[in-house]
Amino acid sequence: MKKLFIDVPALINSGAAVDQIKCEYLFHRKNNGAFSLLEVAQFASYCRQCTESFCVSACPVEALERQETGTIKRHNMRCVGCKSCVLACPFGTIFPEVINYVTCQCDLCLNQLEQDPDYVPLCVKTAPAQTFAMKELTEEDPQQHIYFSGKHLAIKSPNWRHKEGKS
Amino acid sequence: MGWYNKRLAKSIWVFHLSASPCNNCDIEILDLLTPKYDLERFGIKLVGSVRHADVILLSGIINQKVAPKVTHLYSQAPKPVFVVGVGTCPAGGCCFNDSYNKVPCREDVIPIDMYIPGCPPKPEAMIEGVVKLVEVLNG
Amino acid sequence: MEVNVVLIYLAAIPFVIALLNILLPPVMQKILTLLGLIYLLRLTVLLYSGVAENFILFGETVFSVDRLGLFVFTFIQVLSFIIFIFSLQGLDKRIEKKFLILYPMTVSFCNGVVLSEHVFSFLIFWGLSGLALYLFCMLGLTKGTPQTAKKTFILIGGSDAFLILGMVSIWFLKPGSSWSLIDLHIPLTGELSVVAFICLVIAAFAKAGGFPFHTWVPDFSQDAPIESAAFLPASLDKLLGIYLLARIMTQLFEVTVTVNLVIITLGAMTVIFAVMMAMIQHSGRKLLGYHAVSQVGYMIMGVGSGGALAFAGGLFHMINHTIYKSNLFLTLGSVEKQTGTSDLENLGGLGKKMPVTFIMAMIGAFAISGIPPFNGFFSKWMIYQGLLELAGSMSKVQQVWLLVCLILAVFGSALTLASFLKFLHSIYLGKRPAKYDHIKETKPNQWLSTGLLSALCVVFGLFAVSIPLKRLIYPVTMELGYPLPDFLGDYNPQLLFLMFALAFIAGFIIYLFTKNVRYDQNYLGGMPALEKYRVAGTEFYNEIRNMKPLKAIFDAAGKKYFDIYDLGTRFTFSVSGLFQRGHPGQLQLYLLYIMAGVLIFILLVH
Amino acid sequence: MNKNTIPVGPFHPLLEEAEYFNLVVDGETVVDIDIDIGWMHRGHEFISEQKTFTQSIYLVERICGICSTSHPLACVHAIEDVDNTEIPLRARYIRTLIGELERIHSHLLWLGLAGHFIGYDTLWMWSWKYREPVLQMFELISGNRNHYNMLRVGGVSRDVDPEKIPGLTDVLDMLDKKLIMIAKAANDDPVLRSRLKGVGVLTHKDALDYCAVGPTSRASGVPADVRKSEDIDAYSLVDFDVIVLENGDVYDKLIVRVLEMLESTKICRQCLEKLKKVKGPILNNVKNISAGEGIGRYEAPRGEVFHYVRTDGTNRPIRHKVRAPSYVNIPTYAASCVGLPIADVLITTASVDPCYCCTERSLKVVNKNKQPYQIDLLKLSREKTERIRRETYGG
Amino acid sequence: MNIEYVFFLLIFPGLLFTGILGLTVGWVDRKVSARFQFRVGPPFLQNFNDFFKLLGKETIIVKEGVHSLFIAAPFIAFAVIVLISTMIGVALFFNKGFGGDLFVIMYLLMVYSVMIILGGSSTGNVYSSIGAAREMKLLLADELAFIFVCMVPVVKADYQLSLEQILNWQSIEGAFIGSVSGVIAFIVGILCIQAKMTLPPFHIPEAETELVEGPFMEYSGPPLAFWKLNHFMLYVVLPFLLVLLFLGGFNLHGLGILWAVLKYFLIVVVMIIIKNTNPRIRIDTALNFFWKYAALLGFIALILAVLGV
Amino acid sequence: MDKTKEFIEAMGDKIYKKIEKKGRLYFEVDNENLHTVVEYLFHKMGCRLSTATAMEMYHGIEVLYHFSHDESGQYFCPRMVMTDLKNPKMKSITPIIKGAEWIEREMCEFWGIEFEGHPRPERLLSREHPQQLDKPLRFRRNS
Ligand code: SF4
Ligand code: SF4
Ligand code: SF4
Ligand code: SF4
Ligand code: SF4
Ligand code: SF4
Ligand code: SF4
Ligand code: SF4
Repeated sequence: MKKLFIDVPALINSGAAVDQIKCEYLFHRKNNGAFSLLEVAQFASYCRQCTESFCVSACPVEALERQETGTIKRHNMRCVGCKSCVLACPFGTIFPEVINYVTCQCDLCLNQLEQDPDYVPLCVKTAPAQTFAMKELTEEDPQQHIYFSGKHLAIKSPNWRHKEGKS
Repeated sequence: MGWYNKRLAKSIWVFHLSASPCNNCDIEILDLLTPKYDLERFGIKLVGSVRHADVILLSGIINQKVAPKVTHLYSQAPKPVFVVGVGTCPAGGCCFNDSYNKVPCREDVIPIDMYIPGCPPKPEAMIEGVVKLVEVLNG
Repeated sequence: MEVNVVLIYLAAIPFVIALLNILLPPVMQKILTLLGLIYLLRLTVLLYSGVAENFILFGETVFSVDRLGLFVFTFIQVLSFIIFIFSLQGLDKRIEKKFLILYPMTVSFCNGVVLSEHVFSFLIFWGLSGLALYLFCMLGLTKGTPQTAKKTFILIGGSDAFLILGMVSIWFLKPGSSWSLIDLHIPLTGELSVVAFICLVIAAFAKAGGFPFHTWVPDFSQDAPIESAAFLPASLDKLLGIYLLARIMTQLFEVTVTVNLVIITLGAMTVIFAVMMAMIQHSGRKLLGYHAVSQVGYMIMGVGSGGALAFAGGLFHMINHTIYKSNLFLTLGSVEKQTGTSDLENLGGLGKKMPVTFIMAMIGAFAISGIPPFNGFFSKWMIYQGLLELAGSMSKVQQVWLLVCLILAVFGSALTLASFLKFLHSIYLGKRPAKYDHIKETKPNQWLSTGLLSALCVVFGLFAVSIPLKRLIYPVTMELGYPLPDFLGDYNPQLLFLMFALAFIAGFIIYLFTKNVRYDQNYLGGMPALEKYRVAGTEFYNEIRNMKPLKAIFDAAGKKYFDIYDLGTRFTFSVSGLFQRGHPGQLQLYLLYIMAGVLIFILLVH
Repeated sequence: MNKNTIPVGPFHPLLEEAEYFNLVVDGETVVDIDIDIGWMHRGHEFISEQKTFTQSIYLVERICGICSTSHPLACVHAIEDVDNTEIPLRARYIRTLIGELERIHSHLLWLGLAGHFIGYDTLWMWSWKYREPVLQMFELISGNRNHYNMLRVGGVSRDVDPEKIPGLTDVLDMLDKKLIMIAKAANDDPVLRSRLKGVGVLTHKDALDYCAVGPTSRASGVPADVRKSEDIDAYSLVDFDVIVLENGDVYDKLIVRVLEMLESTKICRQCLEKLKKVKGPILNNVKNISAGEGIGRYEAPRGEVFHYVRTDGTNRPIRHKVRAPSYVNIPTYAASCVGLPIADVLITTASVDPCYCCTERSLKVVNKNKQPYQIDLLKLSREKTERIRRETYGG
Repeated sequence: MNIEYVFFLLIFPGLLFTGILGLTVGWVDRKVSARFQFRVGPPFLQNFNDFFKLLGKETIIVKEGVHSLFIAAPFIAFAVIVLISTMIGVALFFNKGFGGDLFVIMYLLMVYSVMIILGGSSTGNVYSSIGAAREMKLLLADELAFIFVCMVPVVKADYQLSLEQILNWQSIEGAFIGSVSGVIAFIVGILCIQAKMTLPPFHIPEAETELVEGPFMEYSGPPLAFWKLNHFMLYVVLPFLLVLLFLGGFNLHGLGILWAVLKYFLIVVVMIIIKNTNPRIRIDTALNFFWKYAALLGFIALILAVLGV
Repeated sequence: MDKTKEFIEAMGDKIYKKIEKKGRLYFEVDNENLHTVVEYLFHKMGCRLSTATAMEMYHGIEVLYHFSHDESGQYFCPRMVMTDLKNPKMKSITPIIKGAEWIEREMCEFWGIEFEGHPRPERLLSREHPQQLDKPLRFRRNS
């Protein structure tokens, strides 16, 4: 099964603005699924998951919460997009672009893929070269910094969880 | 015309023109006529026909469908006539700025002389607005 | 001897013209008739200088002219002249020739009626004038024409029979007297005299269109050519009918107060019923037709009341009515000629396109609804006063009775106003259908004739006392033995008009100084003034029509339950088919009937 | 028979809003009524789908200014319905209080306007005079006369200060007296009775057929009331009656409303009593709304408000459908107005207490290729600045 | 005609007097109504301000309409009312005739309505047309009762028609209100003038919320100013007429002035009270009311008057 | 809840994909069965049509009806899915429920759904709209 693959460092290095990436999510106009993908990436692997979790204590509306797994979760009904957490994180692991008041959604274009397994989503077409791709990946590849999140998403990014040997 | 302006300032007949508002400004305008605020004290009267109007109280964001009618109506009012935009809607579009059905520029549809912002403006604010208009008229 | 010729000329000239017209082409017909009518006018003026004596044939006075006759006669000439001006242009080509033959002939017959002193000539001319009515009606081009013509003929012919019956009875009452119709003064005692009275009154009512013998008038106005509607039921027949009534009330019989009251009541009923019917009409012609009936009510009230003021008012109202009603018919004719219809619901907004006609119609409408200072008001005012004057000398019950009649009559003029506003609104005001955007004003002759009539309306209204009353009507009433009337209230039209003008100017000057005009579309709450947004005006009075007790009456009237003709036919149809076979609607047959009747009577009498 | 068309609107003094009917009349009798709406259409449903839930509440409040609590209430009910969110008891009482106060103010407003429409300005002035204290109560509670913005997903945004409660109760007592007075006056006035009785009857069957709601249907004998049938807010905890009358004419609609106001004061008083005792949070701070669908209903003064929300796990709805009460009540004109004289038609239309703002709140028109209506505000303001600059400095 | 008449017409009791008094009484009306509604009401000169303001506004003439009639109608109505007020006023204040009797006044009063109707319908506006139709129906409704009312004094004054005769009769015999028939007729009369002025509950033709002010809908600027003036002048004319017919006129000596003012304001206040306590009725209700009940009352009054009660 | 059972018993063969929530019953129906179901709901059970909502999903246009059973507070929500995105067509329920007229007209206006048998298939909100809107006014797929 093909997975959506995101090369986060390459995306950061390319200097391209995230909102340039187009998305074909049906329900929201101006929706940019890349935001939500990046948010997933950021909290799943980019975040250092520091024990102090400065971001959580900095949030004025208690929108951030540490899950049992150690990852941070942002509750979108509470977050007001003030970006205090961005400032608070000592490691600068929160991308300011994606912590928005209005959250976006990515359904990974599953509906389209169901009908046509070779379908290429719009984000892949419009993102800077190689940063987004549909790839046939079977397992995580820590050497390449490729990690999976869920069944359909693969992320290439530094992953502190693995580095620090957390499960 | 100074003398005439004074007469006008003392006898303002308003026509209430609702161009896709949320209704609240409209009822607050009506509220102005009722015992608590009683605009008739200032000689202000609500009229039903635009032919009798001195001031048009415009509320709402003016949607595409109503826009030509608003323009038409303005052209039918006997001049001099002033247009007062009541509420945030005519002033800034309120929360409807994302709407596909609102006109791009309200001032193109009807020349608005004065805005009374607020959502809805308090009756006191409206009275103040009217008083300001009177001051302008008194010159 | 030369003098006598004048009288016979009056009836003979138009007749001769009619005969000549049969041969001539239309243009010549018109010229000839016009010249003839002018000559008649000139002869009329001659009559006023007192030159006419009686016209005697076989030793009997056939024609004579007294003030009453002269008065009526004058207006016959004036109106036939003015209406003829209207007919000079714009007649339907299909009927033009026949119309031009019939026209002078009718004038001749009517003249004959008014001039006759002798019973026979009176009867003959009366019958012939009724025949003229029928023939005019046959000229109509609508679907209903034959039916209407038949109806007219039967009602008028039937009333002729009553007339003959009445005359015969009179002869039995006063066998000694000659065949003259003047100064009989039969007291209303005994059954025969009452029968005679009733018969004659029926004849007069039927001719003038009084309730309940009025039903031919609206139908006639609907179907006959509009000029003839203006000519006959609106003016000449009114003149003749009321002329007869006046004769009956003053010269033929001596009536009591009760009879007066009955006549007044009939008058009031005529006013109210007809005007109510008029209000709900959808056709302009019918509306006018019903008004031609309703106004008769006032004349009946005036002439039949027996008081000097009311009598003078009744006569005055009679001529006023002929003036404004023919005016109204003619303006409607102009509209119809331009637009092709007289249906109120299809018309509208013509006031801007036909301003002259509109003004004339407005004057006519105001006059008929008794708006001061037009003539209608003055005569109505006189009648009201006359009635009040009478009331002063009556018993209490009679007073209440009379007052109710009076109030109904006053109210009738409000109703008249109502239906005329509907009339004006539907034709001249309101929204104009787009198809009439290119309508033009009518031809000059048409507005000239309506203009003349309107001018008469104004002049007779403003100078009522000095011109028509003093010059024309008072001599008549004096000759008939009434004293010079004495007004109860005061009404000074000239003063009021001047004052009105002053106030109007005062207001208007302010406007002129402050005006700052801009032209714009209709304001309809932001909608453009589309054609579908219009009120035709025909349903103006639906509420009244649908009111509880009135609805039943109107519905019944709609089913013709009050139509004496319809009732009659229904009755006869149900009784036997005999009569049905007897009137197949052929003119010759009816003529035969009449001739036979007349013959029989003549034989009987001699 | 000749039919004429009379336009009513778009700007007609009868309608405080821009609306347009074609009355096809025969004389003064209306034989057909053709309603053209859309003059107030602002595209709420569409805007809402671009706003977050919290903003949505603010937005739906502005669907209409008269029942500016009913829509948010229904909206939060719908959002809460997705996850069956618990609402603190105190918040439930506050919601009910606000909702019922709004009913009083709205019914008084209608009563006044109805008076105005039938040319009875005294009634108008009187009922609006007594509406004023209600607005003041709102001002006390929420800080604004209208558009209170009291609601949040999971509770309410402002608490009712216990110190204010006695004052509020006093106002309610006063209101009760005045309401009874107005009700009596309206009931006793023979002219008013004869003017309204038997006018504009909406039969029971028609009410069902047209799915009418609120006082409009309750006056026709349909006992539908969301407050009773659904367990919302604190309505199951307070005692009140649903007013149902049988005749369906304008007079009954008036009476239904008047009696409902009395019920409302009763509810309000109970709520205030409870608010003295019930302590606790007023807001259940919701974290996330999961994907799903929910419906929210509330018995607005004009009838059932219906919101349907479909979510996808973000903080905005993917479909937000609003069905306002007037939307189903207005079509009943076709049943109740035909055959009446114009004067009656107008009061009958008003008797539904129509709110066109509400009726036309909705729907999305999106054309991603053209997007004819999207205006770039920024561009506009820049252009304007540029224009002004040029006008001021030349060049 | 002499210069005295011009004075009567233009200054007292005609144009100027009626106009000023009318506008003032119009203010009283608005003020008292406001008081009824717990409001403060407009300042004293409000109606004057309204009038002069309207004079300065644009006059909009409907393109498709009959222009001359549209413009002339308010001024004709104005002139007619001035005329009536002069006639009534001269009779009341100078006990003289001014060229018209009761019938003339009755018919002239109709002219006012006619002008409203013609002016309104000359525009071709639907609302105006319906308003005009209603105006006419209302006129019909109240006219019947009004004629009865007018006939009562005539009967009581032994069939005198002229105004000064009716007044004289009353000064000898006492005001007609003193009799049963007079009281009944007076009450019906007040209802009639309420309808003639189209005040609530009979403001059916102008029904603002239904017909957008009906026949006056298209008027603006000076013509509208004159319509308003006309309306307020009726506030003088019609009560004066009732005073003349039933209350025995004015006696302008000493305390009589107070009494006269009282009489006048009695009628005005009754009108305002009726105005403020009733909703607008339907036109068919009005017709029914006037034709069936008011006219019946009038008829009873008439019978009583004939009987001398 | 017995109402739900009763309904499922009566109409069980015509509906599928039932989802039961507290007080709600969502289910799908076919175009052929729509009238039967709606008639049963409206006439037999005396439900009131609250509204109908159209939505565009990936697999088609979906129309979701909400029927309220006022006595029990129970909601019945039939769902109609049209897979033909180009030419969505379905039966109109206006002949059964007069109150559905506007709702259907609105859906027709914005989603271009053709309601077969609708008595008055006319625009509702955008009649006389100055920018003669082209029909349907609904989402277009990307690209
Ligand atoms: S996968 Fe599809 S939905 Fe997700 S970001 Fe890409 S285009 Fe958008
Ligand atoms: S901006 Fe509004 S929502 Fe945000 S913190 Fe301030 S008050 Fe609260
Ligand atoms: S952006 Fe959101 S999550 Fe971050 S601190 Fe602000 S509210 Fe909290
Ligand atoms: S985002 Fe930053 S502060 Fe928050 S847990 Fe991760 S590393 Fe720590
Ligand atoms: S939310 Fe407030 S601060 Fe932000 S853009 Fe709007 S008005 Fe400005
Ligand atoms: S002043 Fe207050 S209410 Fe007004 S716009 Fe600003 S923040 Fe909003
Ligand atoms: S300004 Fe606010 S209250 Fe006024 S109409 Fe607009 S949204 Fe409504
Ligand atoms: S029903 Fe009316 S008052 Fe209520 S929200 Fe809708 S439009 Fe506003």
